[in-house]
Amino acid sequence: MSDNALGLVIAAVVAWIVIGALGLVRPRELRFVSHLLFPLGAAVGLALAVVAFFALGQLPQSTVLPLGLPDLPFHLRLDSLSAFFLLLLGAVGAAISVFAAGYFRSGEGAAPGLLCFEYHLFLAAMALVLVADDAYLFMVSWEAMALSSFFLVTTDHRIPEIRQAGFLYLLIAHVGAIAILLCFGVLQGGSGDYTFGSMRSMVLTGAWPSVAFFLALFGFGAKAGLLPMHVWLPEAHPAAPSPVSALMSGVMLKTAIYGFLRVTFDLLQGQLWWWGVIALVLGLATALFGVIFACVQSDMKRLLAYSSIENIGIIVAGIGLTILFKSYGKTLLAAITLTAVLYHALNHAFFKSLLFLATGSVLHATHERSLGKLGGLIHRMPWVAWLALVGTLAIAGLPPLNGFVSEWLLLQAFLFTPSLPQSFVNMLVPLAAGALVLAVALSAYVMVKFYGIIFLGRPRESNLAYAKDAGWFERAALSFLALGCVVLGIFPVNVIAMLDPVNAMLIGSTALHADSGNWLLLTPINADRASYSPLIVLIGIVAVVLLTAQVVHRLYHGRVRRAPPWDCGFPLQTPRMQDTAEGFGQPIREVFDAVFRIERQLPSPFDTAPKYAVKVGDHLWHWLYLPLARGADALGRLVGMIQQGRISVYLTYSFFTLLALLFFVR
Amino acid sequence: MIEILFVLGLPVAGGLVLAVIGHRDEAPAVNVAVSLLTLIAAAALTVRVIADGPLLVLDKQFFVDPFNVFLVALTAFVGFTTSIFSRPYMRIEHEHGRLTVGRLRLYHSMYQIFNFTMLLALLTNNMGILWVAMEAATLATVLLVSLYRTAASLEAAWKYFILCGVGLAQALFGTILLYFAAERLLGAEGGALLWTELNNVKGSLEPTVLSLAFVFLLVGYGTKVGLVPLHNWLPDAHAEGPTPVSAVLSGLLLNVALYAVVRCKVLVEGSLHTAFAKDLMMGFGLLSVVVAAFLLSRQKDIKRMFAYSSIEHMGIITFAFGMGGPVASFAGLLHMTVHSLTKSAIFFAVGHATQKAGTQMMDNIRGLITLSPMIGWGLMLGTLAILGMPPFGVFTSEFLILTTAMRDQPWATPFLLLALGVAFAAVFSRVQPMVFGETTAKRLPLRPAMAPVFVHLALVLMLGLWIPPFLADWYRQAARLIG
Amino acid sequence: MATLPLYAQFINLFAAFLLLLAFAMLAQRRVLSLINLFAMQGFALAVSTAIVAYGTHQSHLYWSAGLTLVLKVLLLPWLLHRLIRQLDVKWDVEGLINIPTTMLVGIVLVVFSFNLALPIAQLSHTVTRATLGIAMASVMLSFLMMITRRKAIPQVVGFLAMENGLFFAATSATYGMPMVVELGIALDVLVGMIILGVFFFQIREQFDSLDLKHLETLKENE
Amino acid sequence: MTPTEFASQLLQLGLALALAPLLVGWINQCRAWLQNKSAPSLLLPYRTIRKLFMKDAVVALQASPIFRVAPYVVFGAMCCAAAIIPSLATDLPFGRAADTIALVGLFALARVFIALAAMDIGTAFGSLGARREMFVGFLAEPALLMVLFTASLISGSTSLPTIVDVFAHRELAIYPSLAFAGVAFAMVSLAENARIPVDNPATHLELTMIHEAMILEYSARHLALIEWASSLKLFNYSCLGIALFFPVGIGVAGAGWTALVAAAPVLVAKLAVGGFALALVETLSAKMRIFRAPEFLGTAFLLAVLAMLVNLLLGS
Repeated sequence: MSDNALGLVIAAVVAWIVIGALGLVRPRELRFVSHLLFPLGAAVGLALAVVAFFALGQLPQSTVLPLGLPDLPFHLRLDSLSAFFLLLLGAVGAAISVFAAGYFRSGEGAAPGLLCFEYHLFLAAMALVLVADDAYLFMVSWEAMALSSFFLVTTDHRIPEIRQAGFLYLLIAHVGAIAILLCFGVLQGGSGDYTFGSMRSMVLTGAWPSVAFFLALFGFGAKAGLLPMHVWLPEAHPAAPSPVSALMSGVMLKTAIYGFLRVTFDLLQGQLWWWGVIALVLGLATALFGVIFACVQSDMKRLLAYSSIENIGIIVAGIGLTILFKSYGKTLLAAITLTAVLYHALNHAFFKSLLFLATGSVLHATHERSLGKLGGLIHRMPWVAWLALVGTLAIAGLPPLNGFVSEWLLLQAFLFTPSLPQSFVNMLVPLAAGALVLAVALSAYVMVKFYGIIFLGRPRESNLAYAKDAGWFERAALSFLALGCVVLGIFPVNVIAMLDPVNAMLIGSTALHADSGNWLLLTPINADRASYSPLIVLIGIVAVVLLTAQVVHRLYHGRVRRAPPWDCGFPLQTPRMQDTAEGFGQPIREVFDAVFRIERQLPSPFDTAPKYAVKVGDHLWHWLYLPLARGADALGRLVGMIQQGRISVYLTYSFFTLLALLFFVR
Repeated sequence: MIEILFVLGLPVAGGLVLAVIGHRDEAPAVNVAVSLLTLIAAAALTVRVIADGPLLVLDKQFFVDPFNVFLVALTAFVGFTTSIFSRPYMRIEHEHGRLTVGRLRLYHSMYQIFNFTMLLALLTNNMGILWVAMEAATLATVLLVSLYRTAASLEAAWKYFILCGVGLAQALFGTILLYFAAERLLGAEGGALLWTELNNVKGSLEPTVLSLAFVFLLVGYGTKVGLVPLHNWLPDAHAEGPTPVSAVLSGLLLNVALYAVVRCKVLVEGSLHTAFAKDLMMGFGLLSVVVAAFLLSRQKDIKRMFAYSSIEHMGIITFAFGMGGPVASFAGLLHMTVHSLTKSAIFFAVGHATQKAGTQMMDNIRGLITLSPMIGWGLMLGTLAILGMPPFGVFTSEFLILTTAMRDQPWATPFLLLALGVAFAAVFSRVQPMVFGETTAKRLPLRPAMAPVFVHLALVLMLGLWIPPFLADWYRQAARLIG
Repeated sequence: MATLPLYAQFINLFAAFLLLLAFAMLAQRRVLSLINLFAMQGFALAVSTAIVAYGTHQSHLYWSAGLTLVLKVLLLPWLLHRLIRQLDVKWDVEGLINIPTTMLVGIVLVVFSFNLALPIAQLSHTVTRATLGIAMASVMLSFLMMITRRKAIPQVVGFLAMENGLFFAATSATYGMPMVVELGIALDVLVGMIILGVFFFQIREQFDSLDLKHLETLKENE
Repeated sequence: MTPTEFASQLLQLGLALALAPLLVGWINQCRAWLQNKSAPSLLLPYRTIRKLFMKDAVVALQASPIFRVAPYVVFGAMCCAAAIIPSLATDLPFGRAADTIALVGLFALARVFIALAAMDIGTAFGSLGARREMFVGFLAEPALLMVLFTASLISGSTSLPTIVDVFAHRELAIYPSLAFAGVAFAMVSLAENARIPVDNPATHLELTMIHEAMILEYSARHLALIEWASSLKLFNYSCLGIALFFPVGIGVAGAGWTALVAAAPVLVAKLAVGGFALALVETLSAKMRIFRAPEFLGTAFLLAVLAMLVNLLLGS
């Protein structure tokens, strides 16, 4: 099987495209599309994951397809890095497809068959991005990915905001893609050979490597939602149907990480330490920015979108640290950091997809995205609520789930930094560690808000009483992802062993200490330095919980009386007295007041129907994007002056052009 | 040889016949038939060239090499598809009362004449005839642009006529200078205007004269290409004429003009051995790209917007040819092909869209996809293709151009990045609400001909994923020729 | 220079005429006189072409001269006169820039053109090479004239005058282009003129005037 | 894992469970003394817990299982934390399974669960308390971690037993970085254990509550477990502080039974002093407004970061 893994990957891509095309055959036939095609797509995804799993650590395989440019047919290559991300894509994609099978309904925006086409094209494009081995195929699949996801985002195109979001998304994606393209232009080194193989052997001189790196940082950063190119993300994710949000957040953002890793560690020959510093600072700024904004959101999908920004920031910070270590030749540390990065990417794929899908179920059950109108759904939708709880705890970085493991590894890496020769960097890194921890702690805040307001408490609206739990397809998908969160959290040693081929390939070292054969205990350097065993922690907690419960019930009793809540004896209690989303975020808004652009609408004493509203905006939008747009507009107006309608003036242009050129040529 | 005669003779004959019967009901069908026959002849010519290699016939007056053969085929093809499109389109215009039968006759006749002039310009080996054909093409299209006889169309036609006339006058001066330089080597009778002859002796042509000639030729034919700051006629002419005319103007005529520029560039390069011509073309190209991008952001009229987009793309191609080298020239040729296919497809879709909405103002065109998914998707996909989204072929050439520029002319890339970004924002933000959203369109009296749109887009898609070997071969040979 | 054959001296004389007429057209305010001047310029062109033909024994240049005579001296001025009569537009031609300034710019252009043409003219083996500068200068002056006129007809006259300059360049520098090209050019000019004639009527019908200020609505700078 | 280690582990866990309420009792007594009040019994916390266990649990109608599970999870997390903090000796097999970072994670787990439980009933005070608790936590947690990082940097390990081993073994020297870290730790401890000046454990005014507001709806055994867990948390923090800053007397790895036995009275003495100090602080300071808390904790966080920087600057 592993002999022809690449062939199987290609087969999976083709299968996805075919499944998508089948959707176009009978676009309005909902049952055919959702109960046959989407599960089929899920099966393909699962198969892809299995293939990728076995391809990890195998020798790279490559092949050439008779498509593409005449001198540049499509080159494909499957190495450990690709395999890892394919595994991520396949596994998470399969779950999302299963969810989608139960999710899409007719009458909501585009025809189901069309959606199915776009969806599977999106999957296929992502898979192709991961196995592309030349710049052309990479770019083609990269943009096909952007395009298909754009159409998915604008499924409900009748709403102007959604169109706006889609536009912003595609625009930033496109500008980023041009930057990536230019990056490849640098990497080919004037050889005219756009295969990655040639780029690998190309030694760039002077400032070219840095130019390539920053183009890549910009281009892939735009896709990943790195500051300051993040603005599309909180718009596009909420606009899209939930499975699409899940796929975008969980998987597509990771392809950007993949691309960045590919360029930085594979195609570029060496790394400079200050690249790492910049990536680190940028990543942490993004992480803090994302999580602080997530705190004050009142739309559940926007909240998750900002949380994605945060996680991407953490990942990029990790990559920065990896670059730093690698440039100083600390390969072991670099390997640990890279492991943390990859691990976090995998974790994020699982828990973020899980949560986005959960919001999808909530959305379908309640038709409500605003946190202020939800509440108490754990009683109506126990499946979704309990599975979402797993994701919530995981994303909050709590042991023994998966989010904690990667953050643990990353923090370990930060702690080992003082061995670097550059004292400036040594000073920087503790600050960076502080910022990282702050981001992680804030994410717990965010997730308590998210979960508490949606699922706990009392329903804030009366129609929530009619909410129904998700269907079986959706439950299966959510369970799978939740299980993934748990497994990834509990068996880190095995996961890291799986990641090691990637480390070996990109860094030249493995993260696991050679003689730590203990599957139970995660020991990156040696046992004296640090160790962690989530399974034991889990067993410990569970044992204490069970034991306590047993003891308490045996020694005393287990009697329970149900009564109305006490609430300090307040006689009248309504669900509206609970904290709203805005209220829950208010302390953070106060503390980080300077970060937000807050517009308050205060009631006046004479209002008959007093209203209070607060809008939290993004300074960057006002300081960067609006001026950019205004600048472009002003330039457009300026340039428009030349087209001013009078024929004499036009003749004058022509005349002076001629004269100037004649003068020049003389 | 016989193929060439057919390629040129059929449109002339068609033009004459249609001048007589062009107002009748069967005229559109005749128009299509003549275009089809032309296409068949062009295909035969193409096959001949594939089989036998370059042709030089009729006393060396006609010359077919890899550089122009694909343009001939392309011109005949787009001419044919446009005639298909114009059948329902012009009928609807007639029924909407915008055109009288007499104008229809003029339209059909001039359409064929216009095709003839373009094919002549492409096929002739004589730089003088090339000029004559270009001028004739201008005259034919002036009539087509002013077909509606509205104030705006008259203004556009007038500007078109004067500006291009003056421009072409400069080109004639350049041609005279070229002749002046060549006559000393080749003699007055020795075909001193024949491109093949000139090409043979280009190394010994006098550089001073040639650089002067190139300035005139570039300004002259560059006006026709729509290079900034000589472009001012272009948006007016494209926007105010009937849509089939806009399609062929954008899709074909610009190509032909650019073809003339490149032919001249080859000679000048060979004589000068400096980067003069390259620098000039790169400068004009870049200026066109940037200026057009910003002008795009100020558009309200849909056809005008796509006219500016044509300027932008011509700028890109000019820049590519200016950069030179096998990759960039290859990309330039490919871009010519895909641009004309895509842009004409867009104009087809736009034509029906404007008929549906009853206006060319973009603010009033909404939700095409709801009422007629074909037009909506055609416009959407065409726009995405023209904006350089893979897997369409426009991306392929932009990919090659940008990556080459990054290494060879890095100074230019920020401008290109800026321009492409601005252009994307400008065009897409306008097209998206036209295609999506709630609709304002109404039904049309006739079924629109959408097949050409999708055939074109399919071809563009194919070129993005797979270029037929013979075509790639031509491009390569032509690129070698262009340098 | 003194050894120039007589016919060459005549050519130079007519070349000077041509330039003088170009200046005169630049300065002319009245449209009818403008057309007359144009006809005179055509005549000068035809005569000088004939002289070149005579001097160099290039028989096809006779044809060219004849063509010029018919087209530029007889047909086009007649057409223009007819148009003016029919359109009833005998107004003064008002320039965008006042005449002295225009003349000054024109002189600068002439100097520039001479400068430009000088090194090239040295290369030529024709006896009439010095006239290349004049031809270029008259092209430039016509260009200037087109820029400065705000009515349609004078602009077209400028356009035609430019063609004159080009023809003169072809004749003087190279003893004329190949016949087929010349014929083609002549045809284009004729057809163009006819189309323009039609246009004048349409424009007047549409705007009640041939003033170009009506043709300034398509623009981007509102 | 040798039997000795296992026994040591169990002993320390048992000690923590047993002594934790006593520590609370001691602090309350000290505070009463300091404030010239008549002191409650030292054993009152034990009696309270026992009394609560006896009662019938009253659970709100709309409570979900999360509400009922949370006390157990919190209690479990605190027990696990207690199992990895060396109080008597560093022979802690469980310490290998969770290091300092995991310790902070365990505290966070407890915090999140109690906050979720508080939101579960859907009362105004519950969600208010949850919000405030998370608010305090988001700054306290990083500050604590930074303190621990300083110790880790000095000792080159994040494993608590190793850190304490290193600290206990080294020469007596002045570590400026630890001074910063110590102050930061003290501040964090006050905040984390719902003490004045951040919170008032004895308050009856709901609007000023943080921790108490979250557990208003709890009764009987659930409340008992939460109270016990809180006292365990206090005990854990105290032991952590002792282990990091006053490790003298803790039995190092492999020291055997005698060291373990010898360490017990030392620990009790240190806890007594610590408890008294805490009571003193609480007596001397006034409770802050809730929005002053970020400043307080921010200061702690910055001090902790400063400690790391000082450590790097001056070397360890």
